[in-house]
Amino acid sequence: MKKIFYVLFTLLGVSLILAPVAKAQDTYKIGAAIALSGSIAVYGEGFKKAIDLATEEINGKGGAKGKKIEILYEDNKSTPKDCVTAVRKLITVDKVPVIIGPAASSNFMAAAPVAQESKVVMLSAQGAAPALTKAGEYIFRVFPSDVLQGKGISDLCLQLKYMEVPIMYVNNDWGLGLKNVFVENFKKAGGKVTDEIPYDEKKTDYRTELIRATKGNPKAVVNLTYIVEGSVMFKQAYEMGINTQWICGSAAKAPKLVELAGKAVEGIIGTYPVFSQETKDYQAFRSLWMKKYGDAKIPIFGEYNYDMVHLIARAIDQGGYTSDGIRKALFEVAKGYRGVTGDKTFDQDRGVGSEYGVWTVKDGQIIDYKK
Amino acid sequence: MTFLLQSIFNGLLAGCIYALFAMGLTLIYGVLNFVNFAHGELIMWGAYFLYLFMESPLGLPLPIALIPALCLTILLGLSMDRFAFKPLRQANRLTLLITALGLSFFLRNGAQLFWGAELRTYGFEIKRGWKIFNISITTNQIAIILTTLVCIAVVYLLLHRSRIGKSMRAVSDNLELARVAGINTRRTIRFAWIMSSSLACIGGILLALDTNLQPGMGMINLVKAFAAILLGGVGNIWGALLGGIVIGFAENLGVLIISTGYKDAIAFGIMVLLLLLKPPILYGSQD
Amino acid sequence: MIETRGLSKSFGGIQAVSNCTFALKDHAITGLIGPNGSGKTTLFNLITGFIPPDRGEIYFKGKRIDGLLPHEVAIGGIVRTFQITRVLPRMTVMENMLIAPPRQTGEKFRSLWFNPKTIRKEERENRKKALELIDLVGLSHLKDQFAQNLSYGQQKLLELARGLMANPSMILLDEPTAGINPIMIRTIMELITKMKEWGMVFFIIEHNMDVIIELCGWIFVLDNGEKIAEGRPKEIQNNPRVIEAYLGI
Amino acid sequence: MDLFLHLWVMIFIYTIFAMSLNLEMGYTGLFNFGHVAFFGIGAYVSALLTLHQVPFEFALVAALLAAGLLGFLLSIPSLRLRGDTFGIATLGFGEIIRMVFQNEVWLTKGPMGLPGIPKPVLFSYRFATLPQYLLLTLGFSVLTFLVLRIIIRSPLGRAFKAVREDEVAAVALGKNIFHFRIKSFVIGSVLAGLAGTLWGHYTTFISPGDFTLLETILVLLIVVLGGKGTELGPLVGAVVLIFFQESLRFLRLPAEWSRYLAPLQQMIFGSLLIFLMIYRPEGLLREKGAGR
Repeated sequence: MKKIFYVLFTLLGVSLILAPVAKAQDTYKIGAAIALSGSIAVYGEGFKKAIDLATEEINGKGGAKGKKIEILYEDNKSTPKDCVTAVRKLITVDKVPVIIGPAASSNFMAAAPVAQESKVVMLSAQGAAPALTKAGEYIFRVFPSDVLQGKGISDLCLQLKYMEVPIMYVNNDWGLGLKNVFVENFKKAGGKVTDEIPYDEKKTDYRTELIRATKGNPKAVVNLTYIVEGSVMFKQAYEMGINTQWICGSAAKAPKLVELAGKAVEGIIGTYPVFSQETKDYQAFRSLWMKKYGDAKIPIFGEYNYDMVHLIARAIDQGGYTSDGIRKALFEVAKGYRGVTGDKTFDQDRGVGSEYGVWTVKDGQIIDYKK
Repeated sequence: MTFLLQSIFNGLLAGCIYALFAMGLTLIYGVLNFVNFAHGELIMWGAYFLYLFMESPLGLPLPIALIPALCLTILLGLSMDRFAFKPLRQANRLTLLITALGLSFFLRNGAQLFWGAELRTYGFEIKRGWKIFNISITTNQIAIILTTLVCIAVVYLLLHRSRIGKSMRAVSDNLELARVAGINTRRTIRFAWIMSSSLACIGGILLALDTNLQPGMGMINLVKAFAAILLGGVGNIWGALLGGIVIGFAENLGVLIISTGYKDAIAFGIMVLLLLLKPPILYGSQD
Repeated sequence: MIETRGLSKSFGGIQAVSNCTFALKDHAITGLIGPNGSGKTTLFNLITGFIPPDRGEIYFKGKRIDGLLPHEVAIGGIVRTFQITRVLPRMTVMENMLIAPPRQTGEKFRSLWFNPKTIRKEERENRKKALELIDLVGLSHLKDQFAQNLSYGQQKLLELARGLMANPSMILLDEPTAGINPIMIRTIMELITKMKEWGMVFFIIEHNMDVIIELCGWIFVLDNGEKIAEGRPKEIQNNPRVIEAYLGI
Repeated sequence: MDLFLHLWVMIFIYTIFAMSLNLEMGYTGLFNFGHVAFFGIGAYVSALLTLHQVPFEFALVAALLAAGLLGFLLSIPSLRLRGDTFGIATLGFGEIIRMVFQNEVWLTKGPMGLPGIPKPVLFSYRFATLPQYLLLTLGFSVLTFLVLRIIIRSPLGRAFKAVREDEVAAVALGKNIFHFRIKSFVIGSVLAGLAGTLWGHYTTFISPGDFTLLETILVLLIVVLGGKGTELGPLVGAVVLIFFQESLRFLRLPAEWSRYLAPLQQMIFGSLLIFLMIYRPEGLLREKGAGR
């Protein structure tokens, strides 16, 4: 009994010692509580690449306010619980004034109150839930909210004259939120949603859901899916000989989807927040990417993460390395800032707007959809 | 109508896979009298082993890659027994169950360490299914049904015609008695693991052929297999088969009525309902 | 005290007990003998409610007890031991004893908070009684040991003492001397005799004829689930049907 | 320092959670693999009520009642099930409850989760800051510990242990084992509900993803590691496990390793369970009376 408590205290001591010894501040540290493991680690890896690229570029040009910036990654394990721990650690142990927040909206929203409470700026480059920044004035997003995209999908359906569609969506915060916006807009515009089919993430078999969705042979089916789920589903739909027009959201627009599902995704269309890939900035970004990683497979939302790091660096440059400085400067540096993803001016809810485009898969390539 | 037929066919298909898993699980349950939670991971590793041999640098064709994959899965099954369960032969059920749970957790994350959490495929060209009576059937699906039938036949012959099968059934009935009667229980247990692992490997590969590979693929389907076993009667091979098919049907037909969000609840619902209707097992906990 | 009428039970076609009618008279110790598989333990299980009978009735002190759940039978005053001892292995000897008294106030969740005084008093009394009994069976030096650390014979003693602790009207002993050494058999026999003097009533299944003859005032003989004889030990010893059943002629 | 306070809050919440499972598993021998469901019910009921302006005191009581009621309902089929079968049934039950959280969007907002759960106010004292919350969780841990201690050392606790050890013997001594099983299960569920409530109000955000099998495994490991059937085991297990889990964060390993670290850590958890079962099934602390 005694021995065990002895061991416990030693353990406690060790963990205390392991706590970082305060080093001289030779860099500006930025926290990043992103998913490096767990269910959405597939996305997290891509984000990290984009963030690293931006950091390297900024430091190559002398960093921010005379010092280099450094990203402290903290794994959020894709669960809300660990997001809270990760953010808390970044705030209290590493004492960062600004944090790149978790990706999935639910994870982000779990961690946001912690940042707000501690008055630390937290940004999201991919959370799409409308209520994302509600936690307070320290919470920002550089990604357009679902309100816009949901309307975009609804408009697309109307434009293509699909007045009666069933909707399938991945049963998580993103899918449900987008579905709600879509249904609301679609109904308002006179469309009819024939069936709503939520499905679980990470399944290997979606035939049952597909059968139910295609009951009555609808001309088009709206499917708000992720990469992995989408690839399984479209493959199975192809095998089952389902002939319908698939309409997706932005989360499925990824080279990985085509890689996984091959010709089964040929002809699917979807909306995505659009930004011109013809601008000089974008070309520069792409060539930087190719130089660093050797391919042009820019991961989904990679551009947003890239822009976000640039915004943070600029904010530090202008407002200084304090959370309030960064918070105030963010509005100013973002005003009229055109990164690779277009205008990043923050609105009063600390979010950004965007235009929506339509993508499609043709001959194994993701291209802009033209009627 | 097509729609109903397709559901029934899909139910049959899912049932076949569940049945393969359930049979493997029930074999171990019969001989060692505990639920091997880690069976799902045998399934998953079986599928990944095939992937290992089919991908570069080896790039073997499927029929050849099947052989080392099967061997490795059996080896994994045997080492599971050797290192985790054998030291606990005399332990109580709770201990065994927790061990199996830990093992399952260990192996699942092991696969993730090796191959990552992302989805993988064997990389076959996808094909449109054939239309028979307006329901679509793919080559893989025919293979699943045929393989299941072959597996059932082999299991049946092994259990009822071979000597080792007979001793297995004897051990199933009563381990102590079998030992007294001069049956080599060690060999029998080893054989049970070999059979169980082979079934897991084959089932896993079929599942992955039909769908994809993912570290969590075993666990999800194993839970259904549990339900199938309970449905068909614990330790009963044929019950497992029947239970698997019933669960497959119920899931596929059930979601036509209720929300698909509850698809996985159907198997459990059936299970709980059945347990409530069954006569209470009052004092059987000590057998 | 115990009376059965036309008691029958079969397991998958095998008639374990068939049409058994008997009445335990006022003897302090009654024996139940019979060859292996003659249905003795089944009869015990039927009386104590562990197995429901197919047909027939069981009475205890004039009240019908078949159909009661086993714990109800036990609370009613019939406590049993088992052929293979069933002590509670990972509980101490003392705890094994203290578990026995029926209807303890402290077993009710509510009284834990509203009636702690009564509980403390009960505990004190039970503990005192348990100590006496443990002492009687000679296990006092082991009272804080887990029961699993006891030898088989000691476990038998503990089970016996625990049965007494339950304060029953009657104890059913299923082969109290099986599997233990002759010295321990002696100890147990002496204990049973002593308890008999205190007024405890026993019903014993036993294979060891010496034990049965010495202890019992009345003996029933079972063969193939049927009662084939009953009487005083001397009569049973000379009964031709009993000899036949035992020798298997 | 805040991080340490945070860790201790987590430790105390998990200690309560583990103590509740310990009562069921360690003392009564019930295989409950769906324990996280009760944790979740506690969190959801209390969160929903307080979000609708119900005072925390009432919300807490309602949450505990809801968890207890659910435990009671689930324990009824347990009358018909043998140990491991019951374990699987509870596993399934846990999943079904999670699916309800996920799919009953009108009530639980489904996968969107419930943000902005207010900090608890007990008798007009608001537990808002970390030290205050630590005090709250510490208080409830001590309370839980004391309640369980009284139960365990009472004849009731003894009867639970008898049910765990040998149901047949317990029955033969006139114990209504179903009665005791139900009692243990209901008490355990209520306490798990308490842990869940504290957790929900601490993070201020809950979603169905918080209540998966992983949590059950973690709490199971805490109980087994600390020593099932011991009074202090859950605390010891929680301290060791949570510090171990979080100390990895301080090693400052390259971010690229995370991909491997998380599965590796869970592999360690898994193998720890196996090793404990084989070499030290009694855990760090032993039950009294073990002798050898």
